[in-house]
Amino acid sequence: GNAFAKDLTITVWAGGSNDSDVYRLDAIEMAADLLTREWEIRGEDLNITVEKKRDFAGWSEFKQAVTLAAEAGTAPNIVVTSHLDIAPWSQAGLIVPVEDYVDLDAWPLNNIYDNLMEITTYNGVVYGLPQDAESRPFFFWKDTMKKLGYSDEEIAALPAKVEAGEYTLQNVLEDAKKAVDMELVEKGYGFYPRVSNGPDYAQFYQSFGGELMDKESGKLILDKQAMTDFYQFFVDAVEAGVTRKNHIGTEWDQWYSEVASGKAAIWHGGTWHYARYTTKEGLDDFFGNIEFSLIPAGNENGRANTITHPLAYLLTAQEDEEAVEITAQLLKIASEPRINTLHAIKSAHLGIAKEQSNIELYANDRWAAEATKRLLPHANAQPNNPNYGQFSEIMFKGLETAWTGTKSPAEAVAEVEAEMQAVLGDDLIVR
Amino acid sequence: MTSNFKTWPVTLLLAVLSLPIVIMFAYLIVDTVTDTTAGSLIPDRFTLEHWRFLFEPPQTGRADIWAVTLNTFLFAGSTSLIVVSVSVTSGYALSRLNMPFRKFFLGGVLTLHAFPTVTLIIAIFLMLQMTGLYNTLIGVILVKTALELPFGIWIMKGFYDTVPWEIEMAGIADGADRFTVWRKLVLPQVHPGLAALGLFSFLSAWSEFILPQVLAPDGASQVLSTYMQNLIKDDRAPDFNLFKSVGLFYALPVMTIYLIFNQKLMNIYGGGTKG
Amino acid sequence: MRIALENFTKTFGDTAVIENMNLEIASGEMLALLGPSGCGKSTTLFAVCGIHRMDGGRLLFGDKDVTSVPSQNRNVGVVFQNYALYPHMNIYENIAFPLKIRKDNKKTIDEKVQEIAELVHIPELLDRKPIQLSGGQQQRVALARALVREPDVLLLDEPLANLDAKLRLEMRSEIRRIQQKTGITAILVTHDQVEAMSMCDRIAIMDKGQIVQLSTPKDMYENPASEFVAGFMGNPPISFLDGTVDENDLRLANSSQSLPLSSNISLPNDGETLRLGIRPEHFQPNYPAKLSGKISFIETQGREVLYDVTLENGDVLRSIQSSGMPHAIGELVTWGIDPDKTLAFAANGSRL
Amino acid sequence: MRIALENFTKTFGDTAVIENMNLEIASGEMLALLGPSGCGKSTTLFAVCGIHRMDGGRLLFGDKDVTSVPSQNRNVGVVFQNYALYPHMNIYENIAFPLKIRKDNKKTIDEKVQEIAELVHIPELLDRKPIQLSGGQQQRVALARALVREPDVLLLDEPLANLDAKLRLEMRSEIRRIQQKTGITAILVTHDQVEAMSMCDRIAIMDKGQIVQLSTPKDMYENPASEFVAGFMGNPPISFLDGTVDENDLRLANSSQSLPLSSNISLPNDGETLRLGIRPEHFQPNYPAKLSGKISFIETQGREVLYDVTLENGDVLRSIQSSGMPHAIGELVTWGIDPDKTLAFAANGSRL
Amino acid sequence: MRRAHLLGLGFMAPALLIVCLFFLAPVIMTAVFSFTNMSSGTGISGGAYEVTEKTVRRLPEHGFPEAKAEMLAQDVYRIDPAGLTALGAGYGKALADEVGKSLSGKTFNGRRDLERALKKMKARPRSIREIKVAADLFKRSVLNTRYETEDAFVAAITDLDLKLDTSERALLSKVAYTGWTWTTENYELIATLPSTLRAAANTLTYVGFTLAFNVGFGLFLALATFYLPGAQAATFRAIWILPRILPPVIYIMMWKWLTWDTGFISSFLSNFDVTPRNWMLHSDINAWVSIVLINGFVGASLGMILFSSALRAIPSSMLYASEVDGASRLQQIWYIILPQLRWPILFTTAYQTLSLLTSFDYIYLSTDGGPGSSTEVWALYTFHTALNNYGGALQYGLGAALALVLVVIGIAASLVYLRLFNFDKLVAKPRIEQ
Ligand SMILES: Nc1ncnc2c1ncn2[C@@H]1O[C@H](COP(=O)(O)OP(=O)(O)OP(=O)(O)O)[C@@H](O)[C@H]1O
Ligand SMILES: Nc1ncnc2c1ncn2[C@@H]1O[C@H](COP(=O)(O)OP(=O)(O)OP(=O)(O)O)[C@@H](O)[C@H]1O
Ligand SMILES: [Mg+2]
Ligand SMILES: [Mg+2]
Repeated sequence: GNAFAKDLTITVWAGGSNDSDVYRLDAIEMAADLLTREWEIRGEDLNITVEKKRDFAGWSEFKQAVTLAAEAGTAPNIVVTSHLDIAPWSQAGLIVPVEDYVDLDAWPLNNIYDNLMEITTYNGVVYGLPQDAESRPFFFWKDTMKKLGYSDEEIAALPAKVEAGEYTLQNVLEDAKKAVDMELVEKGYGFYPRVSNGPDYAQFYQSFGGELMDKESGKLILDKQAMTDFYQFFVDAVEAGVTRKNHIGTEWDQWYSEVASGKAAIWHGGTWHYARYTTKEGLDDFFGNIEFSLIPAGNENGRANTITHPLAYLLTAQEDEEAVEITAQLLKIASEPRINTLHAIKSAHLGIAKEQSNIELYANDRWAAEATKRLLPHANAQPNNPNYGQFSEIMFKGLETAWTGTKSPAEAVAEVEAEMQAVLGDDLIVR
Repeated sequence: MTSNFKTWPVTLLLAVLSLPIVIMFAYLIVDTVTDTTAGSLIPDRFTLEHWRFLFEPPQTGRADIWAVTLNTFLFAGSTSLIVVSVSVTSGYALSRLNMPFRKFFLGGVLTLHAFPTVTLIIAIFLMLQMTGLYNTLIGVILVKTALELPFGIWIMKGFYDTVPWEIEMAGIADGADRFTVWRKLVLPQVHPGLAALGLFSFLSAWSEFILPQVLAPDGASQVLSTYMQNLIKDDRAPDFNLFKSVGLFYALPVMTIYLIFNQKLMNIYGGGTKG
Repeated sequence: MRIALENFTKTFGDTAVIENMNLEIASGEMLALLGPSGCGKSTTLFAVCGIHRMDGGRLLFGDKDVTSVPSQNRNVGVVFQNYALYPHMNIYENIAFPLKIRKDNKKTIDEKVQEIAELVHIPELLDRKPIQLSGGQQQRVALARALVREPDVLLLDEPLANLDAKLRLEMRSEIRRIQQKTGITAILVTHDQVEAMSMCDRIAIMDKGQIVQLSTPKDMYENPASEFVAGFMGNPPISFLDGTVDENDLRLANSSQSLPLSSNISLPNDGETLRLGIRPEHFQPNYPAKLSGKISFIETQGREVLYDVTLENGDVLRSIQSSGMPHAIGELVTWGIDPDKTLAFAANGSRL
Repeated sequence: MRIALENFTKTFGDTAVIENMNLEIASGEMLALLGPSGCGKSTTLFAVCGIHRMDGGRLLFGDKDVTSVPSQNRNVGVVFQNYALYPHMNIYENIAFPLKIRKDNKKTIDEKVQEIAELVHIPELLDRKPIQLSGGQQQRVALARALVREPDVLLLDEPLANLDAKLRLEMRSEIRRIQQKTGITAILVTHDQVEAMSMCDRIAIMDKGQIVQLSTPKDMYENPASEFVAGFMGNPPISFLDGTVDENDLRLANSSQSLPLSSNISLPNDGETLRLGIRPEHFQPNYPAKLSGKISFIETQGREVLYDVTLENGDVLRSIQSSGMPHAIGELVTWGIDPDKTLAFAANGSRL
Repeated sequence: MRRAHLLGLGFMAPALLIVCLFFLAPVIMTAVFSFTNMSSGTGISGGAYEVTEKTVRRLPEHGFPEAKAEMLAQDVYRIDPAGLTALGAGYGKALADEVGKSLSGKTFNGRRDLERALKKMKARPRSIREIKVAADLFKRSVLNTRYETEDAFVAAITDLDLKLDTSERALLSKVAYTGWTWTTENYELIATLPSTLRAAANTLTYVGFTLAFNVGFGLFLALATFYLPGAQAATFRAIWILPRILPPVIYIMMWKWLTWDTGFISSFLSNFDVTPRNWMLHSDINAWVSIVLINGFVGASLGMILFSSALRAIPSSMLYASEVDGASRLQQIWYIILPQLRWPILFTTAYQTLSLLTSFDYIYLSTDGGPGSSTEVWALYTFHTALNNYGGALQYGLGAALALVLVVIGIAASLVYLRLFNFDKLVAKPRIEQ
């Protein structure tokens, strides 16, 4: 018998999510609960059913599903996805700016890190709310490093040396080769990179001085020199026997268990891998066994860096304006530090808001604290550009052709240039 | 066969060549009820825990296997039903009836038969969207039906071709019209074709993967193929024993159907048609 | 019911299979359409029952023009070469089908089926499926089905071709018996002359879409209109001798022998070629006009023996005689011919 | 080459199709295996050529035991019912195939193929494909292929079954001619008694996997060992009369008529049942032992007419007479039988 | 039209309907799409008009006066009388008065400043959303506003008083349009991209090798089982039918289990001191062998069935004949059986060529085109381009063009095979002429 009653079904789709990522979805449910109570107090009856879906085969399938569903007018209300999707999806009118519905100046949104907010901004408009943060560091197996002759102190100082550009990828190669030669690790396990395409590889491009986007014009940049050097590094690694030629396509499952058991000397991965190492792979003493740092600089042109690739809550365009508005409220509530911390800690991601460090759960988590401190300040993100997906795809394919020896790095870059020119057209600057 | 040739060399050669499949298949079954330590091939423990998915979703956020199975049955069953019922009339028309454009239709069926189907999927998606069938099981059923139809019509035509004309002539001389002749006299002759085609389309739809994945990604219309692929692709919790159990669960109907109906299935090419 | 085909023409695509054929069959008559394979027998039959459209001419049943009446309404019964029984129905249902189609009531159907089953001697088979029947039984069922609705016309397309020798013999009399009993007008298509002769009132011999002779079996055998017909009728077949006319004699080709010619044929001029047809039963030891030759082949056929006698010019004459006479291969014999029983043909094959 | 089957046994699964059969064929002889469908004729043939293994017994070619020699090495030529020509090879290649397989050189092959093609009268067809040939021509090719490598034994499995009446007649003499010319030992499988009688030196009649009589055609016709054989041989078939022995007469069942019995059979006791077989040619108007009946069916067969005469007890006797005699259906006739030519059988079917 | 015609067409109708909906229409649409630059960025259903920072940056490159572009880039909110009237109408006079009093004539750059100002008003709307909507009433720029139609957009920029001439206005509309446009670029891309070339080459490799395996091995299976006694033959047929009838997802999973580093082969070979490796993805050779075997087994299943039924159609007497003629088994196969299987072999070859050309399920599930793009065949490339890639950059237009190439090849090939299979014989005239 209320004057105002509303029944809403809010669907949330999250891509690339695992069991540990359930709070991406559950946060919305919790927010719905809160919001319902708020309305109740106001004397209004709001009934929200949250439909959660995360069983997509992979990112490709997830994005395909979202895109097609949006075209069909059945898009979910909320998608949790890479910030990179903001550019194409906003252009296509698939998502609406979150800033049109929430007060960015108010709690809790005003507490979110500015650089993260920037990442979810495109064309000067805030399209989404950061859902989590992460970065993709380098890992060193301490035991192996010690056997290579590093003392505990030297190992502890390594992150700083990396940051200062004193320990470069060339050193990585040398150490990895030594580890292989000394049979501390098997051939091919000196340097053990990510097994599939991902933002990680853009880091190496940056390590060799590559820039992804021209700030001025917003165009993507193909720095041929940096790209060649970047490819060359992996080719060298293969030739030195520290990385396997057929490394790409290795099963993730196998990869995790290998790196978590010290089979590899040096590798790189995501901050969230921490969760997997310490739970499923049973690596109890993470800090005792592993050191982590930024991605070292490749040469004097580049810098040590890391890329953060936050997921964002995006609001899709819907017929029902009011539903969008309520959905936006849910996003806002879900971004509260306490709720977000649940996700951050459970999935070993980094927090999005400053206040999270004041939350016990977060503050007591050594990984979250240290990683946030050591990595986030240096993290940049990939550019929000509608064509970045293609750029990244072509870049990785080029890497694969060079890596697997199908082509030389120079030839691979030539092919990359041709493809990028053709596909990106005047959205590309070649250097 | 005649007594003039020895058969054991053939048996031996075939046995060796069949080894990979037999091994894969044997382990598919064994691994669902045992644990095997990594690197070893000998199962060391009998357990039913890999079948837990029957009672609880293996991970949160995953659909209930029974709902998915029901979907799959609906999908395969309806597809098979529609394919058969549409093919059964079209095949007859193409095989037996005088009508305008007959040659053109038949050529069309053959051409479609050889068509790059899934590559049209974007456009198919749009068709579904226009008809409001995107993300519904019905939509996928219709599309799958369309893709199976050329094959179905072609097969049915083959079966009709083998029915003696004299039966139809006799029916006509006995005073029946063409429709009655078809329904009362010809249709009963092509039962083997119907059964084979029905089973084949059922199996084909049961296995279909790309269409449901692209055209009905929503959980509500998930089928076993996408369910299973999602499970496998979930790269951070791989569990081969679980995959195999789900896989076996998924494959059981197929194998049952084969075991029961293999004679009927073999009929599919018995229609006197080259394909 | 009288059947008449007037100027019947049938073409398939560009090729005219039958052109301007005329044929009339009296009511109650059984006519054989006899001819070599591909001559158009089935085509004619299909036109009569309406499965093929006629491209020209008219078809009359009685006095009614049925040219454009659909099969369903022509009331013809057809028996096909392979019986065309409906394999999924039992025999009862097979026979009842035409009645069921025209919606007779169950009781009538039942009575009629029983009646016809008795007529064709299969009342005990009604529950079986066609596949459980022997060829001869299937044949009877097909006949029963064709007859059950009392058709005006019965058409039989090589109904005996698939039966074995013994059964064929039996069914011949059976079909004839039933046709005579029901008094139905029937057309029997066959390429077996014995069948045609033994079963039918008249025979129409067809060749290349034309009827070349239409006559009673006896007349056809004794008075073939052409060499084609003479060669077609008779078992063992007739033998031919070529030669030239020399007054009233025939001087055999490449031979010194000659034969007297019958007086009742209009002889062509002297020196013209002529072909003489001699049936095996008319070449016998005790016939007058003698010819000598060597026995080149002997075939024992039970009660009779067939001899091939090769004349000096290489021509072969056949003789059939009751068994018991002792002759051996290679024996030289001088047997005779009755000139009045020979058939003479002109070079173009027509009877003289 | 002599062929001998000793205690030949063949089983398929559990069912013994042939048990302990013995058969000897003299060198150069042509033997017919005659019998109803399914009696085991083909099975015997397949055992002789080695396609089926024998489950018991021995097979001798000459004096050599070939029981376990594979087909390929037995040197037999086989002509199959449907010819089994290789459709993708032309006639030349078909005939040359056995030679090519044994790697004869091209010139020899060429000569032999030409020679055999002439023997079977098909030298002009060598370039064609089997499908372009008529049935009779295909038949000849099959024969040529079987003969080309000069086999020790020629086996023919119903070689004429698929031909039409006229062609069958022709091919009969053709095959016999070639067999006689080459002097090869041959077995002909058939279920057509005319074929068996007209082509072979001796006939073996089989029934249910057993040879029931082995004899010359003439003897087989005149002296059948059993009712089965008598009924099997003869066209039109023999008719039977049942009755009981009454001194030297046969009292017909359900009838007042009786017939004198031949003096040269060993009569059973009075009152025992007996079956008399009377061939149509032995029931003639002028024969002594008269029987009356009504003509129930007439079949004109060209030079002869076949009458069915129904006696008062319902039994039917067949009579075949030269055509020309005027009888009509329904006519009451009293025709006669020659008691010495009748065949008497005991109740169990064996000849008395 | 005769009755049988109606019956025939009636019988065909359901099939025609489905075929038109899901074959014909999609083909036509694909053809149309292939001439557009449709992508996930442009959307399929059509675009809007929106001036964004990016548009503004682009404009000068197209020859748009820089100064005017600059003006477009201003996100101006001006408290003017028009805005106040609208505010009054929407949110009550009180608020309008209050805003008019304190902010009249003021200009804000960006909405957020204005929002902050509005939030200070006593009569402000309760919800933040309404404040934003209210603020938008004062928006005096087109930046970041989507206009669904060109007319609305033109009206809006006309209101801005930028003094654009017609060509500038047209240019602005063109650059601001977010939807897809017509282009033939896709075909140029196909002709020039190295990756399409590689996809084409991969397709050739794939079809060639798999086909050879399918037909050869299928033939072998059919022949081998043909010569075996019934029970054995049935067993082997049952085994070899598995690849065909098992759902691809399971079938591929079994292969992965067999070939992965931790899989059966590696585990088995480790007993012989062979280092474990991923036998499916170790090198492109490995990948190709896997792909050919995976697809080959499936194809061989089909081949086995087809050839087996064709073998059964060879009269056994012909085989007997060849045996008594002296042929050994190989001779029998070579001289008698194979020649008679010519049509089935030709058919299977033709049919499977087309299927292989257009199928990618098994590759997608197993190597997904890797390692590198070494096993990425045309169909998979199409799928990846149009629907399935990590970055979510779905290029419908290019994908459609790629698909159309396959469609054309498919139609051409099937026309060839209609000829090969003596199409006219297949359409023998109905023998009942009613
Ligand atoms: N549907 C058809 N299309 C084209 N030609 C046909 C058709 N049906 C029959 N013919 C041709 O017409 C001719 C006569 O055929 P028909 O079937 O009447 O012969 P038939 O005398 O019955 O021969 P058979 O004794 O072999 O049955 C043949 O040359 C045949 O090839
Ligand atoms: N492969 C087989 N398996 C089982 N039974 C068989 C097989 N071949 C033949 N038979 C049976 O053996 C018996 C004899 O068969 P066979 O083929 O020798 O007969 P036939 O005298 O040649 O008959 P027809 O005249 O019909 O050719 C038949 O009852 C048949 O059913
Ligand atoms: Mg015919
Ligand atoms: Mg046989």
